[in-house]
Amino acid sequence: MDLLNALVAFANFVFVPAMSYGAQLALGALGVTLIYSILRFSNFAHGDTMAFGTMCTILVTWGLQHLGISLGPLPVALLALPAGIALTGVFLLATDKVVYRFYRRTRAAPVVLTMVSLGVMFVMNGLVRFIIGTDSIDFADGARFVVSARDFRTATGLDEGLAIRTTQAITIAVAAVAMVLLFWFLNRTRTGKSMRAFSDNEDLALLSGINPERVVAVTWLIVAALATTAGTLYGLDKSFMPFTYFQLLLPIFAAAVVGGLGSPVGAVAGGFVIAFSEVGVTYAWKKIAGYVLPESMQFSGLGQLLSTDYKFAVSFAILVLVLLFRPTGLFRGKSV
Amino acid sequence: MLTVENLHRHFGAFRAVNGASLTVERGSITGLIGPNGAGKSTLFNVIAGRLPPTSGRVTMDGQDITGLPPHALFHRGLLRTFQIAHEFGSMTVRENLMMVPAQQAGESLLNTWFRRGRIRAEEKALRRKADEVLEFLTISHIADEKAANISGGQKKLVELGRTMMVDAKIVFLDEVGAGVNRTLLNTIGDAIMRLNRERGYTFCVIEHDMDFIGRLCDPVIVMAQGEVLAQGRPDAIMQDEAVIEAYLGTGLKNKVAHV
Amino acid sequence: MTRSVLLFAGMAALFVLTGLTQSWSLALTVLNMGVISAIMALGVNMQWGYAGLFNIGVMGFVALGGLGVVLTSTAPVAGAMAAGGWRILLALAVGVLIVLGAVALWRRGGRLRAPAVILVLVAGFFAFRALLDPGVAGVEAINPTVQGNIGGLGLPVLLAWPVGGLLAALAAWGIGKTALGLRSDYLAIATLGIAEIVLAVLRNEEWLARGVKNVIGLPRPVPYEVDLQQSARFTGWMADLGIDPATGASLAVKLGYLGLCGSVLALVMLLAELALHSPWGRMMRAIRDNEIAAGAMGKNVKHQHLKIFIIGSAVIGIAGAMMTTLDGQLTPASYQPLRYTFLVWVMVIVGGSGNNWGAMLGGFLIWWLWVMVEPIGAGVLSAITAPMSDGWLKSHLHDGAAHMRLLTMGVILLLVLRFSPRGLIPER
Amino acid sequence: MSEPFLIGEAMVGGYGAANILNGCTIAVEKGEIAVIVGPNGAGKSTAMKAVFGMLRLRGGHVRLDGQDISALSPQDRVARGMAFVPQTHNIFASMSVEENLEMGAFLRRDDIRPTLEMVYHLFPILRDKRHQPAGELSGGQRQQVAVGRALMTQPKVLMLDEPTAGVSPIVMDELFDRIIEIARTGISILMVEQNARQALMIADRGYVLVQGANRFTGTGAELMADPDVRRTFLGG
Amino acid sequence: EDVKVGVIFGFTGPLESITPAMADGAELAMKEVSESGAFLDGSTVTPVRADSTCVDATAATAAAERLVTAEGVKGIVGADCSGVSSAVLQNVSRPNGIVQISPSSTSPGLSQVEDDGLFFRTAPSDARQGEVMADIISERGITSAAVTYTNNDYGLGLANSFAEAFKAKGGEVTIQAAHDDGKADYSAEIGALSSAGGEILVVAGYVDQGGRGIVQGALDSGAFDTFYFPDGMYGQTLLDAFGDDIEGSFGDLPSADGDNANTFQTLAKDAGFDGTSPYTGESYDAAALMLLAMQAAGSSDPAEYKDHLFDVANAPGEKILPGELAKGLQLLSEGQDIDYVGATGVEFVEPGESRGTFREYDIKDGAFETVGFR
Ligand SMILES: Nc1ncnc2c1ncn2[C@@H]1O[C@H](COP(=O)(O)OP(=O)(O)OP(=O)(O)O)[C@@H](O)[C@H]1O
Ligand SMILES: Nc1ncnc2c1ncn2[C@@H]1O[C@H](COP(=O)(O)OP(=O)(O)OP(=O)(O)O)[C@@H](O)[C@H]1O
Ligand SMILES: [Mg+2]
Ligand SMILES: [Mg+2]
Repeated sequence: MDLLNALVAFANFVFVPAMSYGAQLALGALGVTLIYSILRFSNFAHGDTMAFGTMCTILVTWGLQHLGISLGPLPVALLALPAGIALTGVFLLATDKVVYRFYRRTRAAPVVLTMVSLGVMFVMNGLVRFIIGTDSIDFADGARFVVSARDFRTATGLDEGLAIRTTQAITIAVAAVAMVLLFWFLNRTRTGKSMRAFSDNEDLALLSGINPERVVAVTWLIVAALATTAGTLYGLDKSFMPFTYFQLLLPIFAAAVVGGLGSPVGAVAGGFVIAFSEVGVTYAWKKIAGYVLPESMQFSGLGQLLSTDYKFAVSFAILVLVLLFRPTGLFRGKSV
Repeated sequence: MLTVENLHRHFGAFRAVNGASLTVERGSITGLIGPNGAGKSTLFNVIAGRLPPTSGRVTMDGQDITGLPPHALFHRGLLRTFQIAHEFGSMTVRENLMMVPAQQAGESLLNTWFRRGRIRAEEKALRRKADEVLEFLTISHIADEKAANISGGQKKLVELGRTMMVDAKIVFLDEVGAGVNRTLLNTIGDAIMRLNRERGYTFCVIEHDMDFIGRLCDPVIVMAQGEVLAQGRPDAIMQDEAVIEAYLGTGLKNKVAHV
Repeated sequence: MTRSVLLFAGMAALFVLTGLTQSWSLALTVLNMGVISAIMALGVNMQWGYAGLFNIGVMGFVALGGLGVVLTSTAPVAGAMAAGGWRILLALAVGVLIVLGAVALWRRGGRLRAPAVILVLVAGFFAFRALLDPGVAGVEAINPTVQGNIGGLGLPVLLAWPVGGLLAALAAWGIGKTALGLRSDYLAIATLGIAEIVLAVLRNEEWLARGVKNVIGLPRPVPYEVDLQQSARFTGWMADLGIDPATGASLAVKLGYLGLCGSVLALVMLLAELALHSPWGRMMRAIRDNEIAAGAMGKNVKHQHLKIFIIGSAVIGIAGAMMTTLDGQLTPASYQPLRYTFLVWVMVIVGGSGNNWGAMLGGFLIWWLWVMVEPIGAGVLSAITAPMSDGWLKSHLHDGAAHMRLLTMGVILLLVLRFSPRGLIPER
Repeated sequence: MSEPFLIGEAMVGGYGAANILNGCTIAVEKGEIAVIVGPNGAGKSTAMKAVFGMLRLRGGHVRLDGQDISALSPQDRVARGMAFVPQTHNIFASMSVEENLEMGAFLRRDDIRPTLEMVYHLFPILRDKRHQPAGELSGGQRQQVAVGRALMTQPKVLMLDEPTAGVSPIVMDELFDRIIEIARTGISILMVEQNARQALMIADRGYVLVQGANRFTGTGAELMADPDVRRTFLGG
Repeated sequence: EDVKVGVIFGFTGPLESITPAMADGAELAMKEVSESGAFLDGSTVTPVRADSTCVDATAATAAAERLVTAEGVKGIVGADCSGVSSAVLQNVSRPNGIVQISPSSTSPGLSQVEDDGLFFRTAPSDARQGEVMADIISERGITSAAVTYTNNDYGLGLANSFAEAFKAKGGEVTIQAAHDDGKADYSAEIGALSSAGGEILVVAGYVDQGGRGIVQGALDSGAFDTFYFPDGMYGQTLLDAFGDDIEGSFGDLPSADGDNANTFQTLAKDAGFDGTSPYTGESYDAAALMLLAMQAAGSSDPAEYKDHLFDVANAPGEKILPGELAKGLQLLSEGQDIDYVGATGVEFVEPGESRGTFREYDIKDGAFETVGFR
């Protein structure tokens, strides 16, 4: 019984949260990694792209909610998602036309593109706040939990509860599907291969008859889909606040990099590495020790390796360690 | 002068160099030939410290140099060129050459601040030397061109020119000839012989141009599938059945005659 | 050449314009920080522009510079060493020994090295904490509202600038030794991570520099305005010049800072230019262009990378110390990657990486923009909304006025990069 | 005389302000092999790029099958049946050998397997390495991938910039053999070669380019026979 | 005359979601004063906003410098975060002799800073609130509490002073875990907090920031269901976000006796912003006090009115409630004394900060219910 309690406590406070946070990061990292591998730059505007996409979805969601539409246990935002993706896609394509294309044509160095993306980030940053404001917005409806802690306790009779939120479940599923799809798309389909070819050697891609504008457009559309989905799922799970989305950028990049830039599998693995190290290393083991250790071996402290103040630092330290042993990430990413 | 003993270099399960043993005699111009993918460049890379060997030993003048970093080997007088040109793209062709010599006073930060005079003198000498080399390679006119913007063959020449900037003991040339005009290649061949005779450079040359190999090299080592297949005087090697089958083929001339 | 002169003249004109239309005090405030930004940009330029090292941990070095100021120039905290300071120092020394021991063990190899190293590290960690924690508790208990840290050495604050550089250099040495083998974006994220770790320590270790409680009222290398205003001699001068004493004092102090910071900038610039235009600069460019070939040509790439990484970081650290001195306080919360890493990068890229003059110009220009986009943005917005009829949209836009700041920044940045994608003063 | 199938006529152009091409003309007939030789930096690669539309011409025209294609983008020229192997950066280094070849056939909608088989037959080593990233291949193997990629296009005109650089003699023979065969099926071949003597031997037409202008033009045999040409350009 | 007053808050940056309401609060007071017509012989007040960014001391300094030297403001309401407040004070306000009143910098360290009598704050120092919290909690018979605080000087100061006071009363603080605002995920903090346990969770954070994430996580995972909310967490958003789930939780905030807070909230609502958002009342009070002091001094010169702030804020005199600024101005111009109470019951203690009256509240039936004042 105690062992079960310990397991449930661990699942509830470490495993499930880390899984879903990891999946959230992974979805974001997939977008970053895709841009890096096809368009060859680190896109600092990605966090704000997610915010933009979520904003579009929220606006549509409000419209739908206004009409009284509901999806039962699922959030209505899922219904609004395609519209959000479309709007974001249009916006990204426009950005590409107005901004990025010029640098592609002039063969600017990746770091210049990165700085340009910083400029785009500032602009999107302002736009989103202009349109929807800075407040935190809750747009989730439907059932919040698949299993709630209380129900779990009554059902199992354990002391510990286990909560799984609907959004957590959706996020994990979507991240897995997105990873597989993206991997399949890039490695198996003609368009996907042409995109890789383009990223590898633009001139030669041209010589093979690949249309660069099409490749770029497809990339941005996929990025729009990934970013909007990631942003919306994150917003459903936590809440939507533009500033937080900007702050998401760092862990997302970290995830994409530890996984290996350019690798969809790496992005997902990286997301989990970051999430588990953030949640796991600073976990206070006291409660679990209370269940599994005999009375005499109980410790007086919290059983915490480091205080949570250091969770960000710890996850970065782990990241650096991983890189020392695997210099291009877990799944051998590329470097431009 | 340089010996390679039972050298292995594997990429995963693939054995690019598979127990090669060979010797480069002091003062020789040793040719290294073999089919594409035989492991010649890999062997060079291991010797020159670019790749760590899986196993085996490389010695130079009796000293073990296995796995020394490239810059350390450079200081011992071992120079190499790259099959796929490695130019310094944002620098001019002249600068590409001038950066080569070691122990330049101007490469120490303190000197750049406090000993400008000495640097200036040194630079002048270096510049003269670089211009001589460029002259020799017939590319003086592109001395001030950015190295990224020169033709494929010219890059190869710059690659070769760099080895001429210092007094080397042993020089590894990886297909300097590919993409170089044949008339010029002959001149380069002459230069190699002159450096060899007059300055005592030892050369080890990978090349697919048999005329060049035949004219220049003795002995010739043939590699195939990561191992040494044959070794000997060039004319003997070119008659060797195994070598013909693996590498030389029966020759274009016969076939064209039938057309 | 004429282009750069024109650009610098334009930059100067911007500052003069600020002085004329806004106020000279403001122009000087912005200029002083512009000078410091230029030094930071030079530091980054050394790493990226010369050597191609993608360091986005700039923020960490800036913060270390700031820490240098606190540790050097604040007054010693009475009794702090006795209450636990020595113990903390001992713990730190032990910590270093443990890490060194683990590294040595790892180097020795053997099949059991991984578990052995982990064992040493875990056991060492607990020993370290056992030593450290009581010391920390002791120090933090001393008058926590204003002290609670080990205090500084009470030395003149100008001395803190090189010390800040030194701290940054030390950190850079450690980072360089471990992480410089990484390539491009992987190095970037590693340096970013390390900067976050530095910041985490600075924010959470109150015994060191009070953590998020901030250290305020740091000593200054120039007199206080209030003191000047009270000095009869000074007010006399101002009266002669016909300047209001309050304004005069504020200008005088700022000019004092300008003199100090300007000299540092000039010195760094001189040394950087001498180095860049010499065989050393050529070697660095060769390494940046092609590490493999540079290695084969006898250049010790690793060593040179480490060296330039340390030098660049030290320059950033000095700038960080200067900035903390200028602010008069150390507030760890203010170290945000956007402001202290990415903005500095923008300076370098917009100015022209690989070119010292470019980086310097970028430092001035981007900082000026960063401060001035707020009024510019607000102005643009009111120009846009002026012809609009009152209504929902207008009021909505007005509420968002604050966000014009970043929006304008973005638009200007994009425009500048559009018209000079290789930077305003590109590498030749 | 009717106009050649592909002709770059009186081409003038360059990268910066200075011209690299100074009015050179290059042409190839249907089913013929034309070879360009010349010293390093003469502008041979530049001429090829100009014909393929990767360089803006300041003067002159490129015509394919009687149509002026000077204004077309490289992509459109691919669609018109031209294929090109550049001298450098001619493979997709991060993609597998097979993917490289597939990319060559990007515009094709028919079954590419027979062509793939043909390429593997021509360069057997590539079959062994087909799942390996092309960037990990040896210099000569990369060259084979590059030529293979162009062959996959099933072009009407095949342009090769030093296809045999770094290729071992046996493979070079095979390659030239195959080029002759390809030409016999009616495809025009335009190539730059430094292995000039072998190349001219199979060439219907040869150009010697010096400083961006035609110095000598003739059949392969004529050029081979010219002692001046032999000495200064073909290495004796 | 048109008197300009600077309003410097972090309109961009970590606090960007609460600063607009704060600025609206300050500007509401200015509008009220302007419209009264009784201010300094019919003078008007114009607010000038500037962005402190909350975190970037250098940018805040430059922004403040612009307000003072270019715009010519006579006083500054702000800044918000303690770090930028002290930078503005040292680098701009003191050198130029400008009065600065911060509505939200609660760091105890600021009490000791040299200010030439120019710096005031309408928010009480954390030290006092910590004691009040300990009182409230232990009086309810609770003996163990977990504490999480936003990792800045406000949060840390509050957490420390609470922990100290609570221990002195025999309570146990099971853990003190910091959280950073604006971060993506708080699972780690929640894991640690839940493991440490405790009867309640004290959340010394901001309702629109990390504090909200923590409460959300704690509720979802079932780690805690009773919370204590100090001032930064108070606000309508809290109820909107969690509704029934936080039934039975309680907290405190600086506030005046009686219905002043409610009055202020009605005023705010009419003006179109949320008066329950953190520090809006304090901002209103800061601006009001500054203007009343000018009126008392009969001049908008900081050197003159800085000495009148204590007079108008403290007894004796007629009590001035929110919305009664016109009355206050009138009285002052008649030479009478006033005692400004305002939205938060300001009473200045040396060296120029609010002593702090705190309202204790329960959350009952989805609404805040006042229990009493301390
Ligand atoms: N990084 C690598 N990973 C995997 N295989 C490799 C790698 N580098 C080389 N190889 C393989 O090793 C073999 C030997 O390559 P190497 O470059 O040494 O050949 P080479 O003899 O120089 O040929 P060439 O004459 O074509 O230059 C080749 O089959 C190549 O595919
Ligand atoms: N990208 C470029 N930018 C500027 N100049 C260039 C560029 N590429 C080539 N050049 C110049 O154009 C001239 C001709 O180059 P090209 O590559 O056409 O020569 P090539 O005849 O193909 O020589 P090789 O036999 O060495 O390949 C050279 O002098 C070279 O310096
Ligand atoms: Mg090779
Ligand atoms: Mg060429």
